[in-house]
Amino acid sequence: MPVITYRQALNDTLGEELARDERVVLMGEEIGKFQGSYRITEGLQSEFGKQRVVDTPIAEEGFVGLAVGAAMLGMRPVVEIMTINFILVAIDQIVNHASKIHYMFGGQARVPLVVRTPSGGVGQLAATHSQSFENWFAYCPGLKVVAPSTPYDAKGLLRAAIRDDDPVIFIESLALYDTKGEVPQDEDYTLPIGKAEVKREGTDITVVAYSRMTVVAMQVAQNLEKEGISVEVVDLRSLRPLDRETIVNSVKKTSRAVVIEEDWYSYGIGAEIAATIQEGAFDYLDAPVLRVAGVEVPLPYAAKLSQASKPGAQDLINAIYRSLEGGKRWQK
Amino acid sequence: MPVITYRQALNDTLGEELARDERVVLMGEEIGKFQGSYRITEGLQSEFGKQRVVDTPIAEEGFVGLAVGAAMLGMRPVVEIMTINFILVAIDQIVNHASKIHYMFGGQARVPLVVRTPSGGVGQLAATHSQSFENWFAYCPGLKVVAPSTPYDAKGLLRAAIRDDDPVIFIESLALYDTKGEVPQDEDYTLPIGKAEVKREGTDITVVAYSRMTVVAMQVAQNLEKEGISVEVVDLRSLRPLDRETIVNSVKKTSRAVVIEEDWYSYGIGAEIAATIQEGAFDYLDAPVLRVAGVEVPLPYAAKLSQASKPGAQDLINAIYRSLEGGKRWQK
Amino acid sequence: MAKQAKQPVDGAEEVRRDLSGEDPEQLKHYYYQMLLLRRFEERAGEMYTKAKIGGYCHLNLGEEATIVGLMAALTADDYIFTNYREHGYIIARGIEPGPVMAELFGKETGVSRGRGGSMHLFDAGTHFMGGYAIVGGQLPLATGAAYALKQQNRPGVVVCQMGDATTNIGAWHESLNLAALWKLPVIYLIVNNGYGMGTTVEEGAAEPDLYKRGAAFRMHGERVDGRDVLAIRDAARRLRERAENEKQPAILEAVSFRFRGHSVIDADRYRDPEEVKQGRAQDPVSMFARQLSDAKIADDAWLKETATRVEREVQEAIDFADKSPDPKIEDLFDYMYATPVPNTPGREEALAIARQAQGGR
Amino acid sequence: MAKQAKQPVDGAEEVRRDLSGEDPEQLKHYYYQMLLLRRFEERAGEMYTKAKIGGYCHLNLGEEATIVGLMAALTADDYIFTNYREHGYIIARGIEPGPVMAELFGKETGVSRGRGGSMHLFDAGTHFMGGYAIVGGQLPLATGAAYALKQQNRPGVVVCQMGDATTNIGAWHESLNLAALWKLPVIYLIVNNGYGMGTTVEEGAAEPDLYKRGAAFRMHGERVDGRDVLAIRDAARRLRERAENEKQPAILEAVSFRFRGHSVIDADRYRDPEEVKQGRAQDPVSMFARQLSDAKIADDAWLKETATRVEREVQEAIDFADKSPDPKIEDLFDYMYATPVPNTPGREEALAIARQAQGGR
Ligand SMILES: Cc1ncc(C[n+]2csc(CCOP(=O)(O)OP(=O)(O)O)c2C)c(N)n1
Ligand SMILES: Cc1ncc(C[n+]2csc(CCOP(=O)(O)OP(=O)(O)O)c2C)c(N)n1
Ligand SMILES: [Mg+2]
Ligand SMILES: [Mg+2]
Repeated sequence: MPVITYRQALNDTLGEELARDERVVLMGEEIGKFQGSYRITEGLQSEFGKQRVVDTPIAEEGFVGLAVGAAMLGMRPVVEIMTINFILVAIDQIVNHASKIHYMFGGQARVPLVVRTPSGGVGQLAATHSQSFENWFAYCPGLKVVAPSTPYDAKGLLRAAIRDDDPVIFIESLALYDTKGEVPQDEDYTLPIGKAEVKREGTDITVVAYSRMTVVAMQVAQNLEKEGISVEVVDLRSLRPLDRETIVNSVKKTSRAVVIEEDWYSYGIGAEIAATIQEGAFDYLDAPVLRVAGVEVPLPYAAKLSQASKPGAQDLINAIYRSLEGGKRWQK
Repeated sequence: MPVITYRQALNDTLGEELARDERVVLMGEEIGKFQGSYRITEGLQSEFGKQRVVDTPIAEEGFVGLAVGAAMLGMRPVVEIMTINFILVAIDQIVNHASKIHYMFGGQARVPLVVRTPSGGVGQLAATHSQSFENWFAYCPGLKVVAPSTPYDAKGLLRAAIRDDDPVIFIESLALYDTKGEVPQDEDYTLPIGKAEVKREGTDITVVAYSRMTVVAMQVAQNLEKEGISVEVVDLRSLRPLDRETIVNSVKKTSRAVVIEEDWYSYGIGAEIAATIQEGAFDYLDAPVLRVAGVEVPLPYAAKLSQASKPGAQDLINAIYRSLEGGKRWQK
Repeated sequence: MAKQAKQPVDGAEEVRRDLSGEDPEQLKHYYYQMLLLRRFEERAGEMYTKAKIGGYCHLNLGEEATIVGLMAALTADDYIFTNYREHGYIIARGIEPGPVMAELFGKETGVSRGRGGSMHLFDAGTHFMGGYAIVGGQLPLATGAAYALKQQNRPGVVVCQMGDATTNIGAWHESLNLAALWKLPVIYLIVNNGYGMGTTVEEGAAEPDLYKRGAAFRMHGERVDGRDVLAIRDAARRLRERAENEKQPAILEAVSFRFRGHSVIDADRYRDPEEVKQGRAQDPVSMFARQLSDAKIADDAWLKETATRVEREVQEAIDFADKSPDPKIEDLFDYMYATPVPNTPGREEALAIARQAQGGR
Repeated sequence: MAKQAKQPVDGAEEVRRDLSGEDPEQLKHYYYQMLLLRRFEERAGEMYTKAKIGGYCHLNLGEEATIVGLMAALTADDYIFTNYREHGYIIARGIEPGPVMAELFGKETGVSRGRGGSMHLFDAGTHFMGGYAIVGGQLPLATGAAYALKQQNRPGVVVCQMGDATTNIGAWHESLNLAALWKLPVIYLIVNNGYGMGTTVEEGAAEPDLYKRGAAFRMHGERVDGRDVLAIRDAARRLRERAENEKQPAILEAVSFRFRGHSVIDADRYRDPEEVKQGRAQDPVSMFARQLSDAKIADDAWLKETATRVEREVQEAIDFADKSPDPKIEDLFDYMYATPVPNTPGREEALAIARQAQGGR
């Protein structure tokens, strides 16, 4: 199978869906002439024209809402929000409108909308440009939220999202765009929204992750194998609906779990995962579910502070050790 | 001690703080001439004038941001957002600005701002007017988030919030405004932000709640006493910072816990509480922490559907029974 | 200061018009519709106090001419988005009062199947694309519908109704800029009823001549007497034409007077009683009745008959709503997702909730 | 289409001015400041490619005259809010280049103690109230500062800088409406550099004469050649006066040309090279040097000396930044809250994080 980047997988998929379905239209700031801030839409405006790949003014609330309205009339807009930090000015249209329209109007309207946006931090983008808000959207009934970790998943989930008749928040990651993986070129596969994947089987401990942290978890799992620790990695893929069964089943097998997430610790995605595991696998747990997450500060710019505030492989390894050591006797 | 309503406690406190500190100013839609949509600010504009009690146009992003800027120059604005549902259009100013300014600028500016807003549902306000978003704010470092459940707490926490030099999100509840309780009239007490309160001691099970659900929990606790079940009620009071110690200590004593919350189940406040408890009191738990929460739908208007979607006393009782019955053998 | 809003266009105390060029049957139909809206709203207010209706309930009293005039100008191709004060719009668009009242009653037969309520009416068939209850929320949506019409090369235009105070929110600016920039077939209808809750137009908008605010987008705007059904109709037709054929969006400001409080539960204590008295005196419904009489288009008998007919129709709507079934708790998760996916709650979970609601566990 | 933006005011190819009424020393100081900003930015770009600077970094190249002219008009009482393209503003406001460069380097000696970085500069002492990196975010804040000045009856005005493309976002509308409604002493400075990233003014704004957009608020607006330091200064002075004394907010649009890509990492491939060449040819710094020469205010020796001085000062700033200490991980939670409360992480937790960062557990 050809090996391509996550960026390429997204770019290919957008191009293919534009070609496949004329109702699909891309919208966002700088996605056309500028080729996309992170080059996800590179070349697409020249190929499909300005009517299908639409450059918008800086008016996120306006153009996200516009996309919702267009979706209600049968179009299938795929909107790019440059980074998730800027979604806050548009969030009313997503949460108070897109997520409610189908249900609140008794099924009379559909909102086949995809909002693509990178979450998390990279480099030293500092407090206003390094946040994760996927937990906010995952909280909202009426939305679907996916967060692929590999080029293969990115393609399969983006296809599924575009073909889905509900609003889907599609979480990308700046730090994943250049990562590579195998992606079949001729197969029109989709991945089911609402399903997690056991990305790696193991017996000693379950690590639950999504998006970029899955990549970290996979590396850690590989490294710890040399030490004789067998780590199972569950990649959530979908944050809403949440595949509780796959998570719980994994922990029933391993009896221990660590969640790694790039967002802030308190009230982050990991809280729901830990709560879910203790609810569903209480009698199987040999140690508390631990969470490895971002330090709770507005991310400082200075390189060392920034680095120290973000979760990484070493933090995960430490948590795994703690979980394995502590066993039933572990205490805070 | 005089018994007054939650509304009166808020109204009194706002008036007293306006009188005490001339830097305090109230702002919001319809808080003056209209006397406040829910009459929290009744009479204050006539008493303190239009300069201190400021009616704003419908421009939440604008006037919340304006209040942040004014706070940076030494004022102490207390902003009312009519209901938390409308905060979405202003959330960028709170999360990308107010919460970051002190830290990101290296401590050179302060944002002594209070944003008051009722959360949760009452009556049949339907999907766009019945939501809870306090978990979103509780997630954000740089903010403080409190949610009083009684008139006494409302007064003590509002005073503390107004006198605090950081942005505080002050969560009220439509359904609490008419509830009554004792409030000392001459004592200038404040309650510490960042501390939970054991509102009732018990030995069999801990119920963790906040805002209106504390009232439900207290009623349930009282009723179950007759059945010989001793319920300890922990009122969070502060969602950020979260007083993990008080919660965990309670569960160490009772060995069982249920969280009741008005927000949606997945990724709600209860997820963090459950995760916190299993982390901090793992070896003490005899049953998984259960969550009683809102059903995950855009709240339907029809009375019965609406009612069935909201958490209530009976749901809490059922969860307590389940927790007590299940014990160690409980499974999902 | 609210004076200006009340006597908007030419300071006329009462609408007077030459009706000679008009089809009398058409005029009588307008009157019938206006009276239907009037009585529907009055009775809805009554039903609210009887607790048949819950939540928030905003009435169109005083705005009947604007609504009927607008709808007379639209075609079946057109789409309408409104705010939460929309009962009249969906009725004037052609929906029977029954399913509208049923929605207010929260019944399964309601236009939104009881899920939406007063603020969230919808009818896909007539392109009534929803009442929206977040101020300004409908503006980007309507702009997007206009974008879709243009993109799909379809006939028709979009009307986006809103209140005066809505012109102060950011979504106004972003939406109108996009519509003007991309030349979208949309008419932004500002129903200037003088107030956003208790706030006058002048207290909220630094440019209180709201139709002029299009200047920020080089967008054409007009102000019309919203109590004059024909003036509204004609302006809407003209702007509709322009929007459809020249893809030129526009602002239409219709000035009228809000007869009661902001919503049914608002005691309206902040307005000068004299102002309210004057405002109500210029009642678009009775003014139109007088015009029709004066022009010998309608006689007393017809007016009386129409009143009776309307009374009966509204009563039938109430009866229909009353007798209609509630939505079933078993159906709680219906319409949750248009595309079903794994791990979403379904009928089984809904049944469990239903059992619990009946006192079970 | 961007042509209009480049030759904004009178179509003049080059700024030519009668300098006779001016204080020569003052003019020379403006030139020195402009050159300092120029070289600071050029070297900052260089430092970025050397990975001394991280994150995003936006330069003021081409906007020097606007910045220096503006600051010349302000008093110590005034407050300034800007966007993320603000290095020049804080320097021209009076902060040494050293702490500014140190901030870009992420050092403890930086103006925001290394916490903010290039996009988030701050200096409380000179009322430089911050660079903000969410487009439009600074508008409500600046409006609020003006509200505070008025409320507290203090002298001074607020300047709220932004880019051209920022006039398309909702916060623009809400902020200006509030400022006009409440008569706040604030000047909204639009730095029209022709582009928001790759989008021209005309592609983003349905009214591309941006200063006219104040019509929606009855707010006065002016357009000035942003390459003309004296024109900017004079306009800013006039509007400042009006704002302070008459509490009349205003829009000041300064038109200039963005010399490079949007940020340091933008290769600027979407602009016509010919346009860029032309734009750069009308360089405000060298044009002003020529003016000063022509008017015999500055001779070659002085210009050379000034260049040397600026070169040295910028190098010193780099050296200062280079030698400055990094913030310590132990201080990670400093500035977290202004009012300490229970259950927030403190030094102990920070020390644990520091240990872990050093490879410990
Ligand atoms: C974003 C937002 N803010 C506040 C409200 C509360 N609210 C509902 S209607 C209204 C007044 C709207 O006035 P106007 O636009 O003139 O419409 P009218 O009600 O007069 O028809 C307000 C403030 C809301 N629903 N949404
Ligand atoms: C709300 C928001 N949307 C998008 C961005 C990304 N972004 C940063 S700068 C910029 C262009 C701004 O252009 P302009 O206002 O003209 O300022 P300039 O950069 O030209 O100085 C964009 C789109 C952002 N930071 N915030
Ligand atoms: Mg109104
Ligand atoms: Mg620009």
